[in-house]
Amino acid sequence: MSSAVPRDKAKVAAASIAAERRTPTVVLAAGLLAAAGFAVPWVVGSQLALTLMTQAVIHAILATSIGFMIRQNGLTSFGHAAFFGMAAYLMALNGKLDAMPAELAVLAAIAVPAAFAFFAGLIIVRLPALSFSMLTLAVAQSLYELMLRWRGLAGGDDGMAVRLPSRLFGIDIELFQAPSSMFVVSWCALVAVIAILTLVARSHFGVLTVAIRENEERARYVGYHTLVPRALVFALSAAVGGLAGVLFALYNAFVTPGALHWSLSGEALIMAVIGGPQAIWGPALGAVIFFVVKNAMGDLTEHWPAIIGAMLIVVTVLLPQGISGLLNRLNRLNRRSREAGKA
Amino acid sequence: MTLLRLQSVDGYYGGARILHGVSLEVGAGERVAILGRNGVGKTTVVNACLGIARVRAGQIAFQGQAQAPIRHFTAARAGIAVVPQGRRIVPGLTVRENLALGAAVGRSGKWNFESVCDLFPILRERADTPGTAMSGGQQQMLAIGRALMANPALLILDEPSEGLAPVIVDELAATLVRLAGEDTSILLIEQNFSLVHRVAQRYYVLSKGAVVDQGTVEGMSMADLKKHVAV
Amino acid sequence: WAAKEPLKIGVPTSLTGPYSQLGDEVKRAVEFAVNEANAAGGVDGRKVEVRFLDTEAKPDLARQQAEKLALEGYNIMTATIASSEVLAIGPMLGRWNALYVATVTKANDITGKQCQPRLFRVNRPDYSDAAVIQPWLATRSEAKWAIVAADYAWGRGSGEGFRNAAAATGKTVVSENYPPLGSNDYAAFIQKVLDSGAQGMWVALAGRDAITFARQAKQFGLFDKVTTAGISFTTDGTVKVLGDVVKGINTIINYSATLDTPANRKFVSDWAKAYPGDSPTNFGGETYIGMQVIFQAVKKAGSVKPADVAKAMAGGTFETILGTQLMRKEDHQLVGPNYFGIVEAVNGTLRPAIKMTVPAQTATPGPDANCKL
Amino acid sequence: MIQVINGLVYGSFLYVLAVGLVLIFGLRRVTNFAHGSFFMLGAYVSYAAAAHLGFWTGMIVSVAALAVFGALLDRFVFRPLSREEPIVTLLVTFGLLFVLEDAVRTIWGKDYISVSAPEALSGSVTLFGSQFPTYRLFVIAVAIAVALGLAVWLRSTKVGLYVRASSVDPVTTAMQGVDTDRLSALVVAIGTGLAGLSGTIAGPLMALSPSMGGYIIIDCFIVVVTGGLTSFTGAFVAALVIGQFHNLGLVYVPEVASVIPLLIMAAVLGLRPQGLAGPRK
Amino acid sequence: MTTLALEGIDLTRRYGGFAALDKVSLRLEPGEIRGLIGPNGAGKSTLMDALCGRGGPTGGTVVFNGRDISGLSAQARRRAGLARSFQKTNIFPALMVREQVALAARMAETDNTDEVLVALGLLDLADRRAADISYGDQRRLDLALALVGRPSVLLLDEPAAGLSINESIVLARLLKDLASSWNVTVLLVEHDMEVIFAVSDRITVLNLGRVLAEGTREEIRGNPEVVRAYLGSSIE
Ligand SMILES: Nc1ncnc2c1ncn2[C@@H]1O[C@H](COP(=O)(O)OP(=O)(O)OP(=O)(O)O)[C@@H](O)[C@H]1O
Ligand SMILES: Nc1ncnc2c1ncn2[C@@H]1O[C@H](COP(=O)(O)OP(=O)(O)OP(=O)(O)O)[C@@H](O)[C@H]1O
Ligand SMILES: [Mg+2]
Ligand SMILES: [Mg+2]
Repeated sequence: MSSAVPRDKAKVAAASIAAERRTPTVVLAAGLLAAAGFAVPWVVGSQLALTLMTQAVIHAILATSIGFMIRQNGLTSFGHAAFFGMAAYLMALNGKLDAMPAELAVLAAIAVPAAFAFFAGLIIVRLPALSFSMLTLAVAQSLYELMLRWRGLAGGDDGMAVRLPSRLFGIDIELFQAPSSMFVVSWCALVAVIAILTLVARSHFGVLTVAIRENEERARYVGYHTLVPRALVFALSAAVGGLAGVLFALYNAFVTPGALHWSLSGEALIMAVIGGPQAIWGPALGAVIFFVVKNAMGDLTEHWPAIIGAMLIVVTVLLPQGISGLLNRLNRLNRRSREAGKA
Repeated sequence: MTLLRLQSVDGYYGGARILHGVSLEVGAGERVAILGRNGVGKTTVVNACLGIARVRAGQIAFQGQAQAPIRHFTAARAGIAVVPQGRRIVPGLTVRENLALGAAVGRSGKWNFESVCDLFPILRERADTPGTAMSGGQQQMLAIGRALMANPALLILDEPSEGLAPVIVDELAATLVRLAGEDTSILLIEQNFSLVHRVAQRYYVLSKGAVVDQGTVEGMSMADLKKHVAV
Repeated sequence: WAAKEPLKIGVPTSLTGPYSQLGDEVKRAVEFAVNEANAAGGVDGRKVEVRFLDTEAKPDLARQQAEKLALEGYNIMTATIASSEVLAIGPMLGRWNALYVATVTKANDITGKQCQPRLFRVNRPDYSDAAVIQPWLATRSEAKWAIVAADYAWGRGSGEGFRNAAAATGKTVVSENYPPLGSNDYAAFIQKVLDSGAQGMWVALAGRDAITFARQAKQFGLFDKVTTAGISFTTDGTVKVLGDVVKGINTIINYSATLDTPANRKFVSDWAKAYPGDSPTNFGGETYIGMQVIFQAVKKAGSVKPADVAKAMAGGTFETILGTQLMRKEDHQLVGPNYFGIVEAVNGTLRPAIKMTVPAQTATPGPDANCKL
Repeated sequence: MIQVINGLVYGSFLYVLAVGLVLIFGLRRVTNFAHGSFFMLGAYVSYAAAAHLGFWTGMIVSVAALAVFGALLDRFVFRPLSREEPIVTLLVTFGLLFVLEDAVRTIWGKDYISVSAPEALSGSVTLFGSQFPTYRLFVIAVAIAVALGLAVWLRSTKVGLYVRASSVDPVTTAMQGVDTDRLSALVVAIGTGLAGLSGTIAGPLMALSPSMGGYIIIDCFIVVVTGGLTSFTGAFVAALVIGQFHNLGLVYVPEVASVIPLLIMAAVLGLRPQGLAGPRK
Repeated sequence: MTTLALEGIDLTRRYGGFAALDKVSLRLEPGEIRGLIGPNGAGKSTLMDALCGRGGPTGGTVVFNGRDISGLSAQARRRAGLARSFQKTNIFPALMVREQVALAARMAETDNTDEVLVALGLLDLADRRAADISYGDQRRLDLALALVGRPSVLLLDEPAAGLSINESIVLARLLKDLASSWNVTVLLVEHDMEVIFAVSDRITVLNLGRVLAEGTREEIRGNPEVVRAYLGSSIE
């Protein structure tokens, strides 16, 4: 096999350079976006708007974690609130029991859901897609029931307050609870999550997991273990969900079993899909849009469910690839017409 | 009467144009071949007839009737049966059920479960095993058998010799010729020149989605055909 | 009335979801009170404005919506459906500079362990319901009782209350059942009660659970075999749905339109004018009491600032449709009477009718020791 | 023993609802979260119709109305989306759920509604020495009838073969001359019709409310998944098993009863990833 | 004697009562190209499955470079250097052609992605989604996934099926090249006799799950039993 033609070699080289140029671009873009977040509280004066935006961003992180699972594993979690709520409850329980410093609790609240997802994943990622979904739901609902019944420690359906020290990571705790500063914190977290997941998706690991999603059997016959990478994706996704839960607990200083309920998982899933999980940033966009629309509709009429539902139907029928799919298509069209213009 | 006529057909997958003004036809009792290298659009011609590839310009007519729009089942109902490339055996159904599915259009004729199994005895032997548990070549027999079950007026075969042992290919060649004698026309897409040579009367050559050559096979030697077609 | 700052009342309540029917009941009462006040020239010369936001009875959402209302200036709030929602809102009231008056939520903690400077309650808490079981049970002859109560804090609490009352009056509890919230099939529990040989049954199920249970219990002939009593089981709402199925069932009544006092008669007849053919439900009545307390406190304070209103509220006495009542300083619980009754036809319609009044000092025992204000 | 029959009643009821889900999932690969709302809609439609026409006609009206609704749904939503990822259609069904709940709430109000059993079935019979409502036996009978009907239809008719073929490979099935679009509309219509049927039989058992679908849909999906997603026999067995354990759980271990169906599902999938009767990969 | 590249001993596989493979033994020398032919359903693909660890339980032993690998998983066998292609195209539809070949290369010591793409004529399709290329091209992609990373033993299940004549000739030449320049050992299943006779050093004939014959191409061509059961009359 030594007959490679020189012309081919040039093509080969050009392609590999293009691939390498991307990493710094992602980091740079993320930096700029994060910086832009700092300006927002100055521009947006209203506390009301800021608190809504903060909540929207926290939901966006949760939606991103679900979307990442869909994209890399082809599996849909119906119970992602489990990780969100698990993290929030870990923060709350630690506040009550004083088991470890709050900083450590934050890390644990991200690591524990991840570890849990990893080991559960080793068993359940092999299942048919819908069965996987139902099992995630089962896990989340069991946790929900547990917290609902655990009156002694977790306050049952009345929920529990999250007691926090006055400083966290050297930052005044008030800042995590004031909308203007918490918005910046959550925003930076969201940008960082998207940047990291983008890099992961472009890495060898990212391609491998997509390959496994596409054809698990063949991945084994080209020499890969297929279980561990899929469980790792699940774990990574759970960690991101846990991060959202941590931010939620910090901001609200209160958790209830609702943080584990399937309606939260469902809502986050809706956000992810209308955003379009094929792009890493799609679900976050979907989350913000969904959150804002739902809020606005809720203000206007008590028939908001019907309006949201109808919009959901129309949007998905018209844009099955989600909003990010639409934007990508427009982008491609644009580029093609520019190229055509040049030629 | 022409059973199948394509007139200046442009075929697309999504936005990608694959066929560029393809025209061809198959008359009653004819045996026609389409030749061409990999990726030139042979399967796309079939897929256009099946409504899998979209026809944006030109016209496809079955039995003299122009068809628009073409749905997946249109061709079958017009008496056209297809042995698709890659076989497409329906998982979860047994061999017998896969064959029964082929008879869905309900045209009567000489082909039924028994006669198909006489042609490929292995199908009778394994009638109750799942179709996809058969070996590659056995599945090819099943795909051909399923198409015959429709008692078609036109049988389109997309690389039917793939995966078949040479002896079976011999039998297939004989069967196809016989079929044409019994009023079933044949449109054969093949890489196996020996089969084309034995079966086809006429041929079309496809290149980059367009018909670049056509002619008659009769009277040519195998070597001539190869040289002439030069694919 | 352009001169004075309006009184803006925020109502984060359940407009959709499983509790939306209750949300409707409280909403009508709030609207009735607001219209009535505005028609009479406002409260203290102030126009009353009200804004409803949907909480779907989810605590997290209730908190978000309450925050939104407070930030939009509707910072005197009331009439949320679930106790857990109120408990989620309570700790934030100071930060939002808001005030909240609970009208239908019964968890003890609201004026107990989790009481807050800006949190008030006008309706009967669970411990009050427990306190009226005993006087009633003492009048009964059935010796063996079964309990069927919803499996969450409220139901469990009510079960415990009944157990204590039974012990105090020398009855035995032969079967205790706690079906999960939202069960679809109660046959198993019904069968257990039937098999237990109980002569009486205490039911603490609400809303959909109550209706499903009642319907199935009737099919199994349970109500014919045992004397049934309960709390929240036969409310005005469920009786309307179930009709004859629950005729003759005994029940604790926190408020009833059948209460025969001048103030209540006026309220009921005004209500019938505003909503022809209708009479206020128990939740409607309780919410109206909350509105009366808010209005009077605003008048007394001469201000709509939550801090001033709260000051006027704590320790004040208020004229309500249940009589003159004290808002206790110690735990912000309004001290009022409680009732026991039976489902029967009143003027041709079936409804829970008061048969026994438990006076305020028995019905609302002393302030909760857990509350430190 | 009476408790076992009670479990059977709940299982039967779950089966009638879940098997509709299996049909729709099998053919369209749609995870139909709106199925619970169809059930709810079915209950309301039959309630409304029964007020004028009686229980039995109400049942027919409800089944027919839901079937028509299903056919339209298939034509205008599922078919255009049939080439997209299943998750996309799932989202549409979410939307539908919102719309239907709100529509029913607007039309019939937020109040709970309670429906009586038809005259002929409102009595009770004596079973193993206890009184047992006749209506509950009727529920079991309906489930058996549905199970038998479906088994005969799918296993021994031509249309049944097409349905099975189309559920794994619609394109190839269509290539054989089967109008798979009409076939899907038919199957989805039967699926939603069954939801209407189960809504009707639920009327006298439980309170009608716009959110009643939400209480049942999860149990329903558990049945489908445990049974093996596309298997009708699997759904039958799973529904009966889950109905039974659910009921026994309520009697003996009420604290964990609500998670028993989840545990059964987890246990079954742990041992057999493809479900009770799912096809081996 | 040098160690064999690959040896299968008494390989057996049953489906119910039916033996798809019945005590088949096979010995491949390093660098050898072995043709494997036989009627449809003879057990050729099943034999490959048994060698590379696919499908249900198998009786018998597989020895690879002197090491018993019978207990190893499919991915471990591939990493040891035993690669295969599939009769039913088995690729990653949503990945780009280059992307998936590179992915397969990552697992092996040498990354010869571009070399393989060029050799199989896939370079022009490198940036297309695998789902969007023609069947014949997909067949070659499947082959590329097996070839990349320089495995030492290749199990190829009808690699020429679906290829046009010219491509088949290129393929045959490529296999010859591989065997001589990398010292790759190839077990080749084909129904295209031109390819088989052009490249095989020796040929094994399977029938009804057993070895019917083994020998050089001349011996096989001259074996009347093989001609009757498999080749038929048209092979010149
Ligand atoms: N689903 C698809 N989407 C986009 N392009 C496609 C699709 N299927 C095939 N193509 C492209 O269309 C062209 C023609 O493909 P087609 O399958 O018709 O070739 P063919 O002549 O049948 O080749 P082969 O001999 O390999 O079967 C090819 O260039 C292929 O890349
Ligand atoms: N899962 C299975 N269940 C039952 N029989 C099977 C199964 N898999 C394969 N077989 C049978 O085993 C036999 C050997 O099949 P195999 O695929 O090895 O044949 P082959 O020699 O590769 O044939 P071909 O040349 O047609 O590809 C065939 O008769 C086939 O039907
Ligand atoms: Mg082709
Ligand atoms: Mg084979």
